[in-house]
Amino acid sequence: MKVARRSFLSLSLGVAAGVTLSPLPWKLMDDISIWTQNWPWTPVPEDGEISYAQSICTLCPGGCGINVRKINNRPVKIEGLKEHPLNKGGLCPLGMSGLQYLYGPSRIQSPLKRVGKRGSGNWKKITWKEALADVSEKLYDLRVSGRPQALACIASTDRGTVPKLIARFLTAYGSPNFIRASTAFDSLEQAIYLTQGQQGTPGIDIENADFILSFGTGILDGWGGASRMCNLYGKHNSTKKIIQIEPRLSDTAVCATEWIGINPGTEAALALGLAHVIIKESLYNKDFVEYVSFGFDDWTDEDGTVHEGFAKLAGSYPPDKVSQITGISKTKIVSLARKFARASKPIALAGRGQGSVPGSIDECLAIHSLNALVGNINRTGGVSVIPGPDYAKWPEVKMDVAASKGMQQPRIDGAGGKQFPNTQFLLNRLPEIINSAKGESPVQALLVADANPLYTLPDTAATKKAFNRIPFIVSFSSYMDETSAMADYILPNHSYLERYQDVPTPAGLARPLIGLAKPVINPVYDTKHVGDSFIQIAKSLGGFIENAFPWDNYEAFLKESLDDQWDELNNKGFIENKYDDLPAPLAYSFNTVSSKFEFYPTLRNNPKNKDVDVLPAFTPVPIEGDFQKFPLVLIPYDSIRLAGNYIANSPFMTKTIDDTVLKQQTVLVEINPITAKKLGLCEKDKAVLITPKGKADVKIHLYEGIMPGVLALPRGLGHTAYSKYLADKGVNVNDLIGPIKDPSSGHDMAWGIRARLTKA
Amino acid sequence: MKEKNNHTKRFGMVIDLDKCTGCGSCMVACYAENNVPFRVDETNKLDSLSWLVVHKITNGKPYPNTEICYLPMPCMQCDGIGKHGHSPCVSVCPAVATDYDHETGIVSQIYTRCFGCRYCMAACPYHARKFNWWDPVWPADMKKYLSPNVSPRMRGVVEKCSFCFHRYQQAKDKAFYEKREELYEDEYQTACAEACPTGAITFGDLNNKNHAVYKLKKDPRAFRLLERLHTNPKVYYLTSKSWVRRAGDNYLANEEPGKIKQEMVHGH
Amino acid sequence: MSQTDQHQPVSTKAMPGANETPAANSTGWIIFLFFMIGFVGSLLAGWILFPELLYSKKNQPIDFNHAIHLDQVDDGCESCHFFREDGTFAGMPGLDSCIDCHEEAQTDNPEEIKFVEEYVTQGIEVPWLNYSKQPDCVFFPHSAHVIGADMSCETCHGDIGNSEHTRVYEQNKLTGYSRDIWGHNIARLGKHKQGEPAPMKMNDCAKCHKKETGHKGACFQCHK
Amino acid sequence: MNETPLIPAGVKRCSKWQFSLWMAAVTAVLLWGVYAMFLIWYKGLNQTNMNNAYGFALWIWADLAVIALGGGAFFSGFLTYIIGKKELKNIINFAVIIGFICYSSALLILAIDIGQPLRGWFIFWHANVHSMLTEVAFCLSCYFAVLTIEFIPLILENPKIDKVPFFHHLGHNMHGIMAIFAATGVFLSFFHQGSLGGVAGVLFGRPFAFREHIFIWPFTFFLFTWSAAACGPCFTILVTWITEKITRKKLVKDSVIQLFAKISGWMIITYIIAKTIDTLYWAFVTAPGLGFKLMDFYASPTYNIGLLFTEIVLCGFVPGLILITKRGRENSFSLMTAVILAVIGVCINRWVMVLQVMAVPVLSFNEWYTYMPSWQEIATTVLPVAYGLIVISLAYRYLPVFPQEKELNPID
Repeated sequence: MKVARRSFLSLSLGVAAGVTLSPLPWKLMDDISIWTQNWPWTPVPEDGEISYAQSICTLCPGGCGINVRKINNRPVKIEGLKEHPLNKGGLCPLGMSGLQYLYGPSRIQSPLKRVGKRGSGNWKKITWKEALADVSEKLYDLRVSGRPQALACIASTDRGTVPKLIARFLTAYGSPNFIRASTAFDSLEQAIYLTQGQQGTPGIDIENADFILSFGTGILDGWGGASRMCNLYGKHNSTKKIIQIEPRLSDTAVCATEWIGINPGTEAALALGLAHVIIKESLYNKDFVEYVSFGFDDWTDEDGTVHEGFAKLAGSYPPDKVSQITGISKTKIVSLARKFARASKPIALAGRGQGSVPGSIDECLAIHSLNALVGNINRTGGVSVIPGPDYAKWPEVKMDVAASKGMQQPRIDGAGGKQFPNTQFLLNRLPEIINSAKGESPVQALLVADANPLYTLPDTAATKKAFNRIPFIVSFSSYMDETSAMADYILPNHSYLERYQDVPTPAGLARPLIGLAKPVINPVYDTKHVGDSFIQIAKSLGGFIENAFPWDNYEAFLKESLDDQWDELNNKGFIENKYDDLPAPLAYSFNTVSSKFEFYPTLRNNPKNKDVDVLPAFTPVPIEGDFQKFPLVLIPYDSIRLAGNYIANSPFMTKTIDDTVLKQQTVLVEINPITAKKLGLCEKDKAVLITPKGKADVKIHLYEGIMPGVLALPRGLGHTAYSKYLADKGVNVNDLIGPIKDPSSGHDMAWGIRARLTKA
Repeated sequence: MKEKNNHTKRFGMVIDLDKCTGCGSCMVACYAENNVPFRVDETNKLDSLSWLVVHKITNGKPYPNTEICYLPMPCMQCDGIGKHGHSPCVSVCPAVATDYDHETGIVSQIYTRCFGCRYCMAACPYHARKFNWWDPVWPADMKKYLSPNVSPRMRGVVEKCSFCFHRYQQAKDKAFYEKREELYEDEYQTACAEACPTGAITFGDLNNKNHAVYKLKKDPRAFRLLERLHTNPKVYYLTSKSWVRRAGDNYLANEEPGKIKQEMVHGH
Repeated sequence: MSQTDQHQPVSTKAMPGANETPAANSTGWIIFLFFMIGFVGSLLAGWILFPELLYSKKNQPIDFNHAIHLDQVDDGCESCHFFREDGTFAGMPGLDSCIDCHEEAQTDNPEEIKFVEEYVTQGIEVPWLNYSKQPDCVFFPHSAHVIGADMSCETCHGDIGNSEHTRVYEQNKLTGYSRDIWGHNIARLGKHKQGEPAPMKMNDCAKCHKKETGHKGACFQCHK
Repeated sequence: MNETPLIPAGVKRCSKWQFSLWMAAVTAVLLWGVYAMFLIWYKGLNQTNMNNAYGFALWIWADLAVIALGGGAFFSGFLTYIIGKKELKNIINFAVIIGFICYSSALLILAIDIGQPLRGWFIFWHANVHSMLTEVAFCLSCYFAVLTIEFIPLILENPKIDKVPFFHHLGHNMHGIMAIFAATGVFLSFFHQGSLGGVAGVLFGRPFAFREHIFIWPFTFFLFTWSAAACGPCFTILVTWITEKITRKKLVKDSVIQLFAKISGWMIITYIIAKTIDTLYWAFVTAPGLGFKLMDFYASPTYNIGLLFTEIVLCGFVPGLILITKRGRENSFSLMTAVILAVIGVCINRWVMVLQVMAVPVLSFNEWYTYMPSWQEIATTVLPVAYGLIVISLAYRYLPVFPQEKELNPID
């Protein structure tokens, strides 16, 4: 036994010695070391050849150039295109995170058909053949039933070939109801149309202006192409003066030369007050006012009636009165008016934040009148009108009887009708019209392309109610957004990196610049270009509708539309017109009744609409709610780190949001410490925010940069659809704010709502 | 003393706070460039992975005299006391998972070496170092956009801004291929500098007279964060606001930011 | 010393009066024998069996003849393993490099026929096994070495250009690395043989860097 | 032949039943901690409430604290074997056991605390000699080995083990060379206790911890070593006292305790004077030079100036003064008060040197960082306490820990 034990010991010693002298322990130790460094769940991205593909970002209307870095043809990063005239290499966080939209968890990967209750999230995957056949059949039936006008289509824009193609489809089908979302540019466009008689997108030459008087416009919060404005700011921040007028210290106000707090909703009064000083001190551009303007002084019409002129209107807004209305000191008003009038290229800007709400036409006219007072119209560094893109002519749509009958019906949204003759689209009115219709909904089938009205329209509850009354909804979205979630069919579009799309001059840009978004990768999922979907539906509907689309696919249609510009666009990505193309100062004839710039917009004289004064007098824009019950005012604010439009935030953008904006699932409402103290609220306290439209759980963020009595919530949160990276975070301001109809345009002009805040 | 190598570079950054609008592009550019993961809830900023954080600082005055300044903070790539690379974090790492590259002045972080003791995080006064509290997850097909130039990190290790060092590696690759000794200024730029839509971020070799940062760091508006701790950051800031400058370091009531800097320069 | 101190008294105490001298002699041998069995056995296991167990063996999808190809091309290795214009190294050539000559089989070599039939005509890239693949955390610039330092491919990859058949690819079961990284000499002793691929662990890189540049280099020189 | 009892001869122990019940209770706590530990290893450090601002938290404090409290082991060894205070042989066994518990706990906590536990050995394999943590890791591991070696002979004295001749002799021989190990232990301890001081002191990015000139070296190192040597014995005395209370037996003679307490008292006094000098220089020269007023460091409700007062005056000067006076030592109430205060004092010191260092905002626009440990962190911090209780219980029951026990508690 003893021998056995010793032998065993000896054997062990031998083994130990042998093993030590063999590579085994040392090699094993090294391998274990390596093993602990290579966890299999840590991804190893594939390496390969680097290439770049250039395109235009279409996540917002800004139209920036992008450069997509690819490895073995696999996109790995989006960067700004250095050669692009707008962004010059820089890019906003939305554009920067574009690849998250390509591969993101909220992408729709194939055509879907709803099973189960609407909005329940139960879908069946179907083939494209089935999907197109089903949708065509439904549309065919509706048309056969004699009501083609009950088909409506909602899009985010009417500019570019895709919406034009859709509108063409509706025309051939027999429905006038192509409706697109409105923005602040629509009000500006209308103000320009009323005063100058010119149709087209407003061109605001920030590039060459030297003094920007912004009435709450978020020029650095995502307005007018975020990257373009940032680029300009970076280049000129020491030379251009920016005066930001709004009740909240926004990022634009942070960067502005001067921030002036104003009682919310009184911007028009300030504009008239400034006009008062400018006129009184004779600081206005006399050449412009005398030779090319109409309605500055009082005038007598053919009937001998004396009409009040703009000067007289402004005369009734002396600084002390305006000071009372706006809360801005008299001296500040006077000095601001002088600074504005004495600048060489001053621009007054209307439209709050990113401009997602059109706003009041009166306000817009009052502010635009300032531009006219200093004569900064239709010239470099001023405000001008950019005509739409010059597409090659398509063959005219031949309409059959059904179509022409349908096309003669009035638009469902009332735009262009007797009440609002100068307005093209009134999407904000659609929910109200559907909800108030007796019997069947006037919309029997709805197609939604590149839009998410169930999120972006004010008063979400009413919108949802209206959509529930529409029997057939088809979404063409690439993402499972709120509207797609409510649809019956989803015919998913390619993502913006997988498709061709022309990009017309971005809103606000003062010179024509068209771009072409090109596919930088083959479609990742089983999707189809929305243009192709429409063409194929048209073809299966047959007859005159089919004949209206003699193109094999969208690409052919696009090529024909762009005609001789195609090659240049396809190679370079964009075509830029230089400033030289702008009309010379004052050489421009206005298309108004008087052929002059009309301070007194004659076109506005609408006998059918007695609610409207022709001159833009200041009447406070009413907001919903009773002062007693709702002592505070809630305003929405825009942030460049939040996408509040139909494209929702990327996970990366949401990651950049401060914890003073969103904390876990709860949004923080900004409140001045003085107001908070009165309410007994402290930082991070839980509270309930109640407005006449709804209520929301919020947390308190004490912010010195907001006017006492005012609350602010960010736009772009509170999604209910998409993925868990976006849904159920904060509250959608549109749940809390309803639309207010502008009497003269019908647009939504709500800038806020009355509110009450109670500690939870 | 140690001037044998005149090729020594000190890559650094100058951030013009007067130009920063707080848009956050630099952050997103950084996430996208460096395979930074994201989580469902990113609102706890103290456990969020972000190599570059844009801080929002305020002068604290009541409405309407409130002022705000956005302050983007990447890793400061400290040269440390005496500028020998003894940055606060490098000397404390027990396993040489982080070191100071004397060729470029960049402080590295090697994830496969790091075992997660977090001593470097304790040492960094700028909170530039972040810990991977969770395993990274890229939902759906998002793994497909990962870049092979930066290795993804695993749970339990520290990560931080590398001044996009992989871009330097790539630029050098090209320079070797073209048989060049030197890089062009625009050849090696960080993702944040490139993305910044206002051009507030300038990047380059602080030792190279021809680079923009060389001049900018001498701008009278220039300062660095916590200079008094002798961390010697290679990230400079420009501001024309005195309160911002004051917020950049700690001062006793009677001290003037500019004067303190003078003493420091002469004193050391 | 401790053996006499401890064991002697113990044994006398445990077995009082026992005298085992002759047996102890043979016991000593037995004990030594056991030691040797353990020693030699584990040496053999450690040196021979262990490497066999540690690595799994795979064949390349196609048996590639480097020597034949090298004869046909003008630019040596770089004809197929070239640098891209951005300075990165293309590594294993893709089908597009091969297709010029091999759109159809040129010989009746079964490997070539297999290559054409299974890959070229179907447009599938060949899943070559890379003997020198470094882990994800490593940045290896070929340009710095081949162009900058004027090193030849053979220095690290051995005389692979004159090989007529592909080697068996050996993969470390624990780490997943190719055996070439550690080196075929399991003990990593001495210099690797001329013409054979050089080991490529971090220490090997550092050793060469120390010799050639005077210092091992900072982490970021080779890591990403 | 197998009748040898497990319990040492000549002493009385509680019933098996009573002992089992006690052990079951403590084991339950231990298992709770073990569960938390596995949770942390499996799911990662997201189970804690640490964050990027609070990289070091409860555990590192626990580490530093137990190492300081375990200082009784090396210091008693130093006094017994090197200075020649032979009387302390009567408490050194217990001091070694406490030290063993403390150091093994420290290593365990470190293994839980790191993000990649399986790579923990990189600290040795890829050591950075400039890092304080490397020095700490090496000395800690070596000293733990020494403590294990010091503990083994005691284990071998268990009657049942001692019966095996091999172990008997091994134990005997190990006792013979114990002085060498004690000296090694002292040497190692001086290093790692000092290095632990350096861990915070070298952080020049943390003005609260950073010390200049001689106040970083050798002062920080000296302060940590000295405070461990001063307060470690207090902890040994405290645990002895608790053991005596629980066992309802006198285990160590008063004279031994008195001697230990007296030495400790003088150590505390000298330490706290040095600490005061350090604090004054830091408050009036170092910190203002970096732009900080002293009160900037104590501007939080949690970390107010009372903490500094408590650490230096209440838990420094007070126990020191009590212990150096004969009357203070001999009154058991004041003795125990002083001992408890000293233990608290050193724990507070380690607490501020870890947690307050993290909490103090360095950038002017940062706020005070707060941190509340998660239950997993608390459970794993309680784990060593339960483990310590088990080891002490087992050691007391089965090993002749207190040489004077038989004499003081003769069995009738």
